[in-house]
Amino acid sequence: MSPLATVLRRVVGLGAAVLLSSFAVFLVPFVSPGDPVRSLLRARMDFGEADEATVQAYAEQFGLHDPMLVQFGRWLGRFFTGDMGLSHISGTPVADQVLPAIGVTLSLAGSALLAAILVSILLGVISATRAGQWPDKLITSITHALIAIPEYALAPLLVLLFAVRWALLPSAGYDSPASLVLPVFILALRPISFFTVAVRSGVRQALDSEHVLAARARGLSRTQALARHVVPHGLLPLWTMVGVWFAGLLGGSVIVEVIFAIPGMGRLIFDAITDADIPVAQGGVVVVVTCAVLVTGIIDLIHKLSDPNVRIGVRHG
Amino acid sequence: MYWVETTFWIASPRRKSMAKELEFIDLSVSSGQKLLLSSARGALRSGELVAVVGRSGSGKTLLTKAIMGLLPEQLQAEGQVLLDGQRLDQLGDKAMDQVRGRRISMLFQQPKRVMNPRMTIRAHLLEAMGAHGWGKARQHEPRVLALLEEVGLFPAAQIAGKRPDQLSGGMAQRAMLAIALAADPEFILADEPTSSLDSILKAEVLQLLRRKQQERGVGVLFITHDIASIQHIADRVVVVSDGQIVDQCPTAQIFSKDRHAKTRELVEAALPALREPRTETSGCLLEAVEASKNYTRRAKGQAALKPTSLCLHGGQVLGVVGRSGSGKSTFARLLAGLEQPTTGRIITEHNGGTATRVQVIAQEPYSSFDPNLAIRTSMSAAVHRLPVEQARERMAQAMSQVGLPVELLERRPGQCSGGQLQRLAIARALLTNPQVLICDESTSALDSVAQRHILDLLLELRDKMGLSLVVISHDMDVIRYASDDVAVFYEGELVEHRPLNDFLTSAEHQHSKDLVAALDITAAATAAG
Amino acid sequence: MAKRSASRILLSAPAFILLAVVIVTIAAPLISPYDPDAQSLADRLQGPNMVHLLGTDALGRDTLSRVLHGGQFSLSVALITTLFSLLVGTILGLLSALRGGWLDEIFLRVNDLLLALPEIVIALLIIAVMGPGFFTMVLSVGVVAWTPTARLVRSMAAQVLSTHHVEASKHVGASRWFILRHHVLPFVAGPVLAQAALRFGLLLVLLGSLSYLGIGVQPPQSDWGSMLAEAQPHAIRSPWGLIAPGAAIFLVSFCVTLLGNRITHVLGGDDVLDSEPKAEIHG
Amino acid sequence: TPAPDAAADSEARVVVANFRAPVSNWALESDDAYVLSIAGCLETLTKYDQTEKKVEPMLATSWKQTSDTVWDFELRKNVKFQDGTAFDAKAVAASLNHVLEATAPARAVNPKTIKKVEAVDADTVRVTTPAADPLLPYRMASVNAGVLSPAAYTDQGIDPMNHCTGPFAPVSEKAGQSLTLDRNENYWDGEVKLAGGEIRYITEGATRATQVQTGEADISMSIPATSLATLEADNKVSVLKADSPRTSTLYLNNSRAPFDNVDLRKAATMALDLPAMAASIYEGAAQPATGPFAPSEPWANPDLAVPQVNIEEAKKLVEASGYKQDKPLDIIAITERAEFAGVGAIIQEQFKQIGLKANVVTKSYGAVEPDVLAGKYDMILSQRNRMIDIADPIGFLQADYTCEGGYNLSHYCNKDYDKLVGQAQVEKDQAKRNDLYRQAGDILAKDAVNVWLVNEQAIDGVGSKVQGYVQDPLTRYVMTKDLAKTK
Ligand SMILES: Nc1ncnc2c1ncn2[C@@H]1O[C@H](COP(=O)(O)OP(=O)(O)OP(=O)(O)O)[C@@H](O)[C@H]1O
Ligand SMILES: Nc1ncnc2c1ncn2[C@@H]1O[C@H](COP(=O)(O)OP(=O)(O)OP(=O)(O)O)[C@@H](O)[C@H]1O
Ligand SMILES: [Mg+2]
Ligand SMILES: [Mg+2]
Repeated sequence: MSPLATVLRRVVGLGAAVLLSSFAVFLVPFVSPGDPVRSLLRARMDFGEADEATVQAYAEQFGLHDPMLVQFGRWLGRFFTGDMGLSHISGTPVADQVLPAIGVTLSLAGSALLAAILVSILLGVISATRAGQWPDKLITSITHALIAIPEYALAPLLVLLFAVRWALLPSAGYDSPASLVLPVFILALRPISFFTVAVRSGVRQALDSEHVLAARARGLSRTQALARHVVPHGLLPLWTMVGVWFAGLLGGSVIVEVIFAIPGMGRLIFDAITDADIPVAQGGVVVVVTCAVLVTGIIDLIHKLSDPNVRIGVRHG
Repeated sequence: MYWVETTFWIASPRRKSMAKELEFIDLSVSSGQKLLLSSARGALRSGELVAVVGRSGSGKTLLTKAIMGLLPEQLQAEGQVLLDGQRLDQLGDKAMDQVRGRRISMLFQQPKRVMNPRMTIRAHLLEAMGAHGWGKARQHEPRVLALLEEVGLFPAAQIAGKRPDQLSGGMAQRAMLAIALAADPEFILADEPTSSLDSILKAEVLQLLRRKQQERGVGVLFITHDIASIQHIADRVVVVSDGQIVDQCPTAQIFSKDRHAKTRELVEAALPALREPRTETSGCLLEAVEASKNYTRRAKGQAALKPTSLCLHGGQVLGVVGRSGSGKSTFARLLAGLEQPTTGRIITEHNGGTATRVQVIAQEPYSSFDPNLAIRTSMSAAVHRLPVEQARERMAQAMSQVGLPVELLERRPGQCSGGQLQRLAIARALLTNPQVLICDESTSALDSVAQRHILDLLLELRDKMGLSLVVISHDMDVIRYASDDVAVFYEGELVEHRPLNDFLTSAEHQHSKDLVAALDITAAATAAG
Repeated sequence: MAKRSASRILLSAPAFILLAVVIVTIAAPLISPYDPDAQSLADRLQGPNMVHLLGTDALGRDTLSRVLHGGQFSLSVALITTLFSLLVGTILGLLSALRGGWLDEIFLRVNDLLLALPEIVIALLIIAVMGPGFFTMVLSVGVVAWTPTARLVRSMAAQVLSTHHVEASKHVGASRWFILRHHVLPFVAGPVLAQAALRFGLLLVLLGSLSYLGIGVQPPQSDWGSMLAEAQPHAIRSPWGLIAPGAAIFLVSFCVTLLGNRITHVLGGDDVLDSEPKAEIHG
Repeated sequence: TPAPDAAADSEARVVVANFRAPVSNWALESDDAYVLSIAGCLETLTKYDQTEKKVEPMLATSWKQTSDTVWDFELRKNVKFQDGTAFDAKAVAASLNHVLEATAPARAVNPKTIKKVEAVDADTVRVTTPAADPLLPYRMASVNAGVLSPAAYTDQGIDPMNHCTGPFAPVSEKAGQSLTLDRNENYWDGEVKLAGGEIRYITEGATRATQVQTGEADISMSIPATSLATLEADNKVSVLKADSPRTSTLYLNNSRAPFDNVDLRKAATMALDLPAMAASIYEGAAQPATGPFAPSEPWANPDLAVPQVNIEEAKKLVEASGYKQDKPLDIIAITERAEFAGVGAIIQEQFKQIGLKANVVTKSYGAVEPDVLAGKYDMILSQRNRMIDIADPIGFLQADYTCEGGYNLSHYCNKDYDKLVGQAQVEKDQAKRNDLYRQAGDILAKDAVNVWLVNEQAIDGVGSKVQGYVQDPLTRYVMTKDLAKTK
């Protein structure tokens, strides 16, 4: 399939994804128990025993009592003119909430993945080149242990040690680079283990491949062959994973955002759904889905353009 | 016992300054307890081309890897490797790096697989010259171009910028040679560098290799399983069998009758026994009428097969040749009904309205059976609709038809040899009572001995059961050996279709002429035998 | 052969630990020292001691007993979710690979979408609609959890289906069922089983996170995740409340991952983690 | 306050970890007004003094009731908005009218309590109420009645930056994270000790507690009970507690069986060990409740005591009620308050002893609200603020317990009670009003309408460098001109 067709297919897929997911979010207040308008009012005013008139007036203001499809149509209409609507709680443009949040999450997920990539390249290469020896066994055990760690148990313990006991790092917040250390560490754990395994097996495969043997036969030393031929090849599976993980982390860091009081995307969507602030939830989900599809799409495309085997469409069978 | 006569070149006095010598003494390679190569000894001097022949799995590749010190970690080597008297096997990794590529370099079987798909030919060459790093490229550009031109790649500048997958097989093999020559080595170990090429390319590359070897005076160790291809270029021949060097002699002597049995076997397999092609006149069993195939979307691009008409008679052996990508397989798949023609049609119904049963035997014996299943299970695919007892009988029958014991059915593919698997594949095809067998490169993955056996089996089946065969091969020897009629494909087009003898003597199309000419390079063998 | 492989998998430390955990959890009502709900406000937030081996929680309930009982919930939800996603994933993956065409295309798009939508957000949507509880938890996680299995099954099935040997089988007249039964399923089963083990471990942690966020299991029921949430505020005074259920999740998840890895090894694979989805390269 | 001796640092800035994040684009009718008030930005005409328990002048120097429904407020003269514009009656009227016109008006300041606001002259604002309302000065102390410069009201909503009158001017905001403030050099009430500060929005209680412990925050508001013991053990942090006007309550559905029976309700009260509950779940950071009011409130009946556990008596009452249980009762514990799960567990255990079977079901408040308001439930654990925005319980007594009350979760109806509340509503004399409140409370207690479990406490954690912090249980005033910090 040509790159152009790939792009087109992605775009269509993206459109469908955005429509479907935003509609799914949109349905929530219509099918869940409780009055969404009261829920909105409660978010504005704690213990607001809003009377019926207020509920009516508020619903009126945002057209919340219109038929479901009318409401969705209205949202769609606005959406296609680039307007994600107004938050039902603050009355301000959704973009004003979503864009800073996605910025935060992008930087958080980005740093976590960057850290994970660096660490896992190191670990993966070590363990692939020492396959079967103790460094490999140790690293393999670590990678299997890392994915089993419940981050919601580890994070409080780390805060306890690093922030409370030793006062080395901030306990929460999102302002200084130091405040990123713990969240990034926690977020990076699981990717590290998956990436390390990917790098390890990629490098092992590359080590066994004939062109590396040929490179050695050409007179390249072990290290040269490793640096020039093995590692670049061994990292191929890693890049495809990074896309998926990036997509997953975009909205998937709710736990970390809650524990470290980080105003990111996961948290925003979580709160918006809880408070029935559907435009914000929709906007958030749409942005997350778009970013995720874009990231995986771009990686897919880069992969296609850069890997000759994929590009020329090696026939299998 | 054969060592006695071979000592003459091992023990030859060393010419210290001039003649370089690469020597291996009692070289053994083992995997755990298992000896894969035992006490091999031999030598190679510069300016000499020594062929190493032997059947598949006999240990030829291990020999080269052991010399280079590049055995996989799980294998252990013992013995001495001497380069001008220097023990290579005792050199450290660092010192060995100075030897590899610079003093001894290698050629491989599949050039595209052994080149880094992301690197240009230029980068490969620079790397081989030991010139990595920024800015070196420009400085070494003249040498890069000179090397490429030396191996006949024009225009060199353009080719240097290409990546392996942008080259044809022959070009890639030449590029590989350029890379091997880049650091001006004294010895080249060539591990079946031509086996993936069609006959024309093969002849070209062989001649090129021989020329370079003589011009530059390097020593070449040329590994192959095909004796015919080396008889004009090799100075000496070493025969390997089951991990042992069983015979070696000057090339001319290899054809004498009193050589080692293994040598005889190889020689015989290579000898194209000329048989009388049959001319069949029975009606068409399978017919292609203006059949064409285009794989591109909505048939916009180039057709893989242009409209082709051809008729296959009962009991006929049709040889199909053509270079890679010329549409041979496409044609076979159309005939077998595995693919629908884009235009035209394939007529399978002749005499009496019953459809002709067509079966295909694939190229790769190892991939035509599920590696996880016992052969019996895989085979039963053809008869699983029958009652168990009957199916069992049919399988036993088929096995005897291909000359294999039934016990083989209980094995897994990994436990069988390539030749056996190819027979099993034929047996499986026979279960469906085919009238036509299409063999798409069915023998090219096999060594020459196994290849010969399979071809004989096929011809025997033709005689006994009246099967029609379509033998597809890029190897003219195979075509000549087996076929009654020859069809030549060139760039998706059937350019020539005539009886074998006509074809050999009076081919019309230029490509056909090239094919016949390439055949001549090995033709003298007949006389020698 | 098969017997030896099975024993190589089952006669291993992780398998024994898991077996022990399962037995202990099932037998929790018999062996746990106390009623997990019995409160003793006077004995709250104790550290480990002879009376309460793992100490007590904020209501003076015995942590050990609660960990044992909590395991019933945690493990059964994770197990059901895993089985659910295994079943759904295998069927959909096979369908997609066998049928191909538009079905496959839809399959890929849905997968992309589910991959892009964070698991917790999807869980949240479902929970917002259905309210928290056992069934909701299984459903909300199950909705996404089948995708890795399905992708694996699809890609492996597609891989087998495109091999020469399947083409050969087809060519000599094998039925669809023959191919599915002899070529596809045996090829797919092992890796899928190994992946299921890995998924179980991951799901255990994920389900725990729902409970931790308060949208999973609801009191008076409790699982390891909700125990963690309850214990966290008291972490400084009584870290054992945090450590015990955290360690339980970790132990089970770790062992089951190792088990999956062992299966992968026996099958000749490299690492079970390799089976997690990578960005699909649509060729 | 902790460090009385050391000299205050005039360049110091404080960090306040607040439990609330603004969500309504600073709309003054919403709870966002609290954030602005805490920040020392937003000020009101009057101010409620917690220690004196009375309303005092703030932006208004005096006020008088010219008729039953008309009040005139005399504005302070030397006040300027932080942006330099004049503080006058027009700006005040505009601010108040803005809140009154809101679609979802504030609880204390809305068209039902205030008819109109107008500027009489430059320094006089006239407020008209629909009916006689002695509590108007209290309402004017509510944060929702805050005054901002006219420039704050923009098309895009409210922009508080530099538009207040208070000691601190907001200068920048990090969305969802914090609001930064600088000292108002021209504050009308004299010198401001701090150079500025930051309000951090940290909605997780445990995190707030940790932050004051690590010194990342100087003041952490609303410390959860679970973190109390830890903070108290830390000598770098002082913990301030005050009775909050919140009582955790087990609401009983008075409108349907079985709790339409007063005997059963009384039995429920007797079965529960409130002190144990306060000591365990609430970590001692709450007092067992004696009735609907906290004992420290002026209208509480000092004679009421914490109900004694009396299982025998309770069993008898259950018997007397004739209640035969065929299926367990449901106790709804709302998920918004984490401790209710534990409270529910305790109640479940203790009800068992008097033969009442109950199940705890946890649900989000939003999901159960319709059912609860419709009277379709048995028991719900919830918690109510008696003095919503104004330091007087009238709104609460009326909404929660009168027959027509808009938030009568218990579905309680008693004509005598309604009459008392009606009288209190128009009573101008505060002492008499308090007396009426007390009598009303007594009726509720006698009828055992609900089980009032514990009176919660407002707990603030304060770092050792902070000076001049006065805790406000209604969480309105934190950054004042007198707040200071040592080096
Ligand atoms: N890494 C290895 N581990 C174990 N056995 C090996 C390994 N590599 C090769 N062998 C075995 O060693 C024997 C010789 O192999 P080798 O590759 O040298 O054969 P060959 O003569 O080059 O055959 P071909 O013509 O097919 O290339 C074979 O039986 C092969 O199975
Ligand atoms: N399934 C397919 N899809 C797209 N293109 C194809 C397909 N099969 C073959 N082609 C193209 O059709 C042309 C003819 O291919 P074919 O396999 O028939 O060649 P061949 O003569 O068998 O070559 P070889 O000797 O390498 O086997 C080639 O250019 C090939 O790339
Ligand atoms: Mg070989
Ligand atoms: Mg072909």
